Amino acid sequence: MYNLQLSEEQLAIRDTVRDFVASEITPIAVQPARLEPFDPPLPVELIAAAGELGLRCLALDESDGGAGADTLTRCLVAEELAAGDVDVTAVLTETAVLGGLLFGQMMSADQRAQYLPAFVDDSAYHLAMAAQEPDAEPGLGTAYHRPREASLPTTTAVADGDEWVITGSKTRIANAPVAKMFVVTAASDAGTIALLVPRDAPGLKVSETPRDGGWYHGAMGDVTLQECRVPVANLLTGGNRDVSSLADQGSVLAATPEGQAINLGVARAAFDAALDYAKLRIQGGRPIVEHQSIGNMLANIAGSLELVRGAVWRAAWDADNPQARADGSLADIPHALISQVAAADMLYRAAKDAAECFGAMGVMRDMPMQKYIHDTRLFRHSGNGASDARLRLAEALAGHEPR
Amino acid sequence: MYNLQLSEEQLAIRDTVRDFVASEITPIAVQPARLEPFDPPLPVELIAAAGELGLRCLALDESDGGAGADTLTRCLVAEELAAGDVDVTAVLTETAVLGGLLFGQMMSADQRAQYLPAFVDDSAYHLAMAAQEPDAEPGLGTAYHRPREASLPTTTAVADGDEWVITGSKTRIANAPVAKMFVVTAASDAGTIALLVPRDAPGLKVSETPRDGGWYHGAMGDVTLQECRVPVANLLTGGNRDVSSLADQGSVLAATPEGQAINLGVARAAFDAALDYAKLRIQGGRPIVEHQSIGNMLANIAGSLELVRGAVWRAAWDADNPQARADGSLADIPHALISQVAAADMLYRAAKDAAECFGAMGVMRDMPMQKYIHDTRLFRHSGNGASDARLRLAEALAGHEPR
Amino acid sequence: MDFSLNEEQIAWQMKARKFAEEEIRPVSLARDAIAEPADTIDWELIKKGSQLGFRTSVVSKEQGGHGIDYVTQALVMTELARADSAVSKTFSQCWKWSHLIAAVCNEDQKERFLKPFLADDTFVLGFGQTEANSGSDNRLPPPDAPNAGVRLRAELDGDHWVLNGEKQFIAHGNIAKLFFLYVRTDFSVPFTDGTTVLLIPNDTPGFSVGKVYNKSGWRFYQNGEMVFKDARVPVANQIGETNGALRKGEGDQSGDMFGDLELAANALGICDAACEQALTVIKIRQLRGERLSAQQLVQLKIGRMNMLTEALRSYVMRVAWEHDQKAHSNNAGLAMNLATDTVQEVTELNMDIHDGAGRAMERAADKLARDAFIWSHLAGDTVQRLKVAGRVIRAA
Amino acid sequence: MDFSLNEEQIAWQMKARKFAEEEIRPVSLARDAIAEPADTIDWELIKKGSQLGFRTSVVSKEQGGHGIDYVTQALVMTELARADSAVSKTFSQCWKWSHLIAAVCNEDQKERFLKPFLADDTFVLGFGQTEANSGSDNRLPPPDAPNAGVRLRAELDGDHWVLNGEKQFIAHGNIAKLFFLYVRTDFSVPFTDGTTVLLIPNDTPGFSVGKVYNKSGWRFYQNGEMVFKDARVPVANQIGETNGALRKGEGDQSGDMFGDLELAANALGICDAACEQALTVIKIRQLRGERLSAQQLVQLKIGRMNMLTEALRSYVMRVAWEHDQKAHSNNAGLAMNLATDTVQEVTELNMDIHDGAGRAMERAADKLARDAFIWSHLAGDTVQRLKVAGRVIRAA
Repeated sequence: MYNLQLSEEQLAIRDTVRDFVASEITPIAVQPARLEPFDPPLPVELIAAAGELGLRCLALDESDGGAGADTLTRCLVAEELAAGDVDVTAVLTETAVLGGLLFGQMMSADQRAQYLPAFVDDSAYHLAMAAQEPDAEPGLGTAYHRPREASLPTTTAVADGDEWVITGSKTRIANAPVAKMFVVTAASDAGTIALLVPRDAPGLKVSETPRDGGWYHGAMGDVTLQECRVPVANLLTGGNRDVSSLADQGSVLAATPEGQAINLGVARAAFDAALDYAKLRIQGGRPIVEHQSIGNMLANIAGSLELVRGAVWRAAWDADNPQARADGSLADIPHALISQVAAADMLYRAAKDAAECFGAMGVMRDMPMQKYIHDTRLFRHSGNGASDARLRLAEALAGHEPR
Repeated sequence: MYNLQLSEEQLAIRDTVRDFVASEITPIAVQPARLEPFDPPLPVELIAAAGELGLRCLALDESDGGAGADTLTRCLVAEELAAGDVDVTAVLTETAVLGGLLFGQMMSADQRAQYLPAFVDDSAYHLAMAAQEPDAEPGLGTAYHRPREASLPTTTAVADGDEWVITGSKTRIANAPVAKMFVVTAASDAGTIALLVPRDAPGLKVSETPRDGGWYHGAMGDVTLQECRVPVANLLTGGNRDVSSLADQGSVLAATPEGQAINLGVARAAFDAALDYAKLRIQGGRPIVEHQSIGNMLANIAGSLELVRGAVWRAAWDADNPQARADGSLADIPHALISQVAAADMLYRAAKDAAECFGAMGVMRDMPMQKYIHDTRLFRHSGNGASDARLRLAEALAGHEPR
Repeated sequence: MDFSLNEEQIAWQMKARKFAEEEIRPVSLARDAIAEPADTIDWELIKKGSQLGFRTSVVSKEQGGHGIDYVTQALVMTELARADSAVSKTFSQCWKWSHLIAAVCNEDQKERFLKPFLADDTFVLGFGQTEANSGSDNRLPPPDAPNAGVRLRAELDGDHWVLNGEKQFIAHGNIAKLFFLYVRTDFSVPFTDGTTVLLIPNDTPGFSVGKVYNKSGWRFYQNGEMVFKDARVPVANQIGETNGALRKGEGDQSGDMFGDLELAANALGICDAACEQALTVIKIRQLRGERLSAQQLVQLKIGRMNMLTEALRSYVMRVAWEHDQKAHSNNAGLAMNLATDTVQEVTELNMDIHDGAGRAMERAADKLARDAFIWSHLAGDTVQRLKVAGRVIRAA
Repeated sequence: MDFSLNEEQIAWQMKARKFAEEEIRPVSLARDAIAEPADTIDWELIKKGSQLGFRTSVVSKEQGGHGIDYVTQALVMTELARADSAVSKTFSQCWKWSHLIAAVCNEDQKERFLKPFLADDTFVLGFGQTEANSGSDNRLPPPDAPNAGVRLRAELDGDHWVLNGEKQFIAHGNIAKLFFLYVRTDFSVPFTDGTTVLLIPNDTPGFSVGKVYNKSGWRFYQNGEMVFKDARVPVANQIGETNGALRKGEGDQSGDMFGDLELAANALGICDAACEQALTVIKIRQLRGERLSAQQLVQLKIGRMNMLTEALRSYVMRVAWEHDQKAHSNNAGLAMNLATDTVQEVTELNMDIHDGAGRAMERAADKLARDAFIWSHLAGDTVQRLKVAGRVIRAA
């Protein structure tokens, strides 16, 4: 039965996170040092504190020490957190989503037994998906609606006794600088495999990606594997999930509802700031919200946020409820791509319009508005961009089955 | 608990209507005579046939002989019907929504007893809300964020013994040419009142509005009341609903989710036609859906439809579930206005883009695409237009209470 | 840098404005409302305009026309379109092919066709390319689809070409007295190498008019289906080399570039009309005791309409000047693409300004938006944009 | 109608292009990346440009400058902005007030201020209007809010004005050697009737520079807070009548209209840079073995970028020509508004084209978009649009 009411638990989690953001994150996030694009310090203490709240293990089953949060709940959390600090959110959400995938679906019982306790106990334990490689070309491009050649990672894994020997390099991997465990994709005799590689595995090195104007969120690094050795037991078999479905981008969030929810949180923060300001700022003898032109702009932003939120939540719920496509409740089209496109386009516009309400203050680096623009712009151009997502959507609409 | 699954009943009604549209409506709707804007005949037989299916009494309680359909279900029906024929849909939906309001909420027990049997039994029994008056100025305009003077209808109702004597005129009233019962708003000593006025009340006259290029959907007419007399018992007290909340426009659908759902159905028909054509039409040696440029456009349209559908359904569910705002599941903002704005802007664009896929055929009057553009354009400019809705939304965001 | 017009240009502009105001505007909405598509044209109006020189404007003075330059052409098209875009196009469609006659016809052909064209006020010209399965392929020939494009077959039989096939969506297809027709003369090669242009008088045996198309906009402007059954056309009516129609040489001055300018200049006239309608209504109509012009949102729309319109005007005039300089660039095509966006947004904004519960949309505002949608497939669909973008990329 | 440039115009254009390519472009990205806002300016670059005449271009030849016309000004601003928009603005900010010196200063003032300005390669000019509570009200004076607008107080004390208050967001506030300052000299009337302009040298006692603003774009271009505490300015430094700063007379030729043209022409340079970057990357970068230029969506973006850019260029040149003709219309303001939409969309499309997983955004593409956002409040927010729309409506 169609129902937009959130559960009491969802509302409680949302309120908790919202309070945490207001009291702990926002005061730090709006400090000029964090608004600066070149080298803002990653607030590791905040990330740890949010972890203590359970946000790092959000997607683990309750029996595993997590919150058992479904995709929608993770989106609620990501939006709230990101309205505070996008870097904190990016690191935590990457770990939370990847943690849910690994411990919930992809690890063997032995692997779970070996790694779960440390993951749950250590508030600095983060995860990274090391799939993306230099010179990879995941974009669709002229391969749109054409057969696509299968491609193997250039990173290789060779069995040697009871170990895998991994050699290769991965680039722009989210969470690499803070991760204690990597999932590394590699080509083996059996095709593409994924291996669990602890941070301290011999031969694994991480170099942090220079922020250089701020073209990533959270933490990012390159990973090189030089005859890196892990036990054969570290092969990830996928459980009920195909290993080849692992993202070939540098983050598991790029095309997920949780990723769009982070973008949404940023744009919402921009809107909230603009609405507050428009009620306070007097020009023409009255608050600018009472000028038609400003009211009109705020209404457009509010509408965009609701449209995107609706799309993100629909995609989130879709991810957990495949039965709704089967019975025709939801159109059988990629809702995640629709939310990705809508978020990329509409939220950047929303942030820009919100900043415009602030006049010159909208471009000042010691004020948050310019950072909201920058952050939503970064989402817009993440991965292969919205144009690529549109083409993938078009293929799905046409019933194209990529070979 | 958040859930996008439709009920079995909703799915069954949707399937029934979809089948009815495919077999009964579409074959007639695509005939050149119905695609012509100047004087397309109103297909009264189809309206009656759809009424037999229960669509006219959709919103009545089951105990009253209706389907007990909630707002969301009415939106599902409206979208399906409108994908077939927008005029049929406009007439039926006006009656269905107004019927639900009147018999479900606003009539006294005596009034229900008097009028319900005929309404349920007579498949040609339609309803009309005669509120809008010539020279009325319901648009916000420069009254945005300003105190607004109370305005009374120019139509008057004077008590004379056991009758009300009504004098005045109403303009561009949806369903007027086919209505057997009117709700007429009028100024009385006690302020604005609403009266039930049967078609055959002495002094009531209806003149059909010339179609003149097609600037309305369904049926429309002016209503003049010259010392029109109805029994005092025909005063509509409103039950649990404030009489003054009755629309001051010519249709109860103008700002309702059901109205946007009709627009959505039209745009969906345009999209479906474009997608089908794009798979068939060969240029450049392959179906044009395989051209990036066309695929991109279709993806944009599909995204728009999903975003609008999400907004319309949210507004529909919001209308029936006020508790969700109270507990914070839904933002406490006017979702109906957001869906109105989104539908007005995005669906017109969707229809235009869909027609563009057809090249010159997109402008031919004996083909449906130009009519989809025309129909969505008409929705875009209905009532006071989307700009007005945006200003109303802005007032709500700012917490403005119009006096 | 000089944006001013010379006296002759101003004179033509004023003549066009007067004709538009006094003759076209009074009949425009009534013609638009005629349901039967073949009846919308007003031959008396065409005759009047022809007598003022608007039909034969671009034929050179030496050949008996008026020889107006491209800047003047743009001005006239805009002025006429301000009153009725379809009427403007009816005249300029003749210019499009007048350019072609001047550029590529031989003396015999000019003698046989230009003279009657000049003498007859109801002699309008047409051009046939589009076919059922040959639409955008003609505009953007796909290198990897040799069977694409024109398929109306012409076979040589002595000193005649024998034609079989159909053309669709042909402007003036039902009324022109002379057509330039693209026919396929070699099916063994891509159509860009196998197409020939023939001059076809409308009394050619074997030619008949099929359906007259019933368009939602541009209703005055006629459009028909052309049917050829063993139609015989003298080889003397062939223009240029056999199979050479689409092999464009250096410094090509054919009507093609004019077509881009034409659609941009015509759209500008619609934009002018929309701005005029909007500025009129905001000063007349009141809402709650104040003029519409007192509303910020209305003001913003007026600003935007004028901004877009004046930007388009600047670009159109630059393109016209480039044509007069024979300095063809990518600008004509880009201006044509821009015209699509501009004319559609400006006419939609005009409708926004006309919004208001309790009244129907103004028919005049509705007509502008319907006319403007024609640009989608003529000037601004993705094919027309890819075609122009390809030029930009190749030139870079 | 003539879009061609004369020899002198071309010479300045080429000189600017050379300076931009050889001197500005090599340092642009590094200057943009300096975190401390007061350190981003490169005085050696300013000196070099000054010696080439770019600082003093618009001072008349008789007065010791170069006296370039508006068309040339537009060309030079565009060329400089193509390499770095903020550097271009740093030079043209001097022109803006050179125009004012020429138009409204008396001979004594010209003697005292113009000569040192001409002699010193690091002498840049500033203008102070905006204050904390007087932002858009200055641009669109609200008739019903008499207390709005400039509030920096100036009181007469003998032959000096005594100033108290602050200015915010003042271009060149921290580096200019001379400012034109709007001060409130009568609080009993609306500020449009109570504001006076004073010339303030940066060594005026009681004046100090406050915060230097840290902008996300246009980082080279300096912007500071100005603080006045009993600052004493000779009455001899007053321009025009007391309280007469905003009472504009007939045929006003002050810097105001130049400001609109300036922002439009500068934006055009950014658009040129974006088109150049995009055209470069699509021919270099490959995806799955094919150049980006092989993709239809990339082609459509390239077409749109060039279409918007060339439309803006056409409009900018028309406005510049109008300025030279002293034929001021609404076009300058409309072109400025259009420049906002254009420069933002074009730079965003350039970023779209640069998208691709596995790499960071090009810093150069990012910079263009950051620079372009400055237009929002300077040229294209609703206040700037309402201001221009008001002109359009009043003129209709």
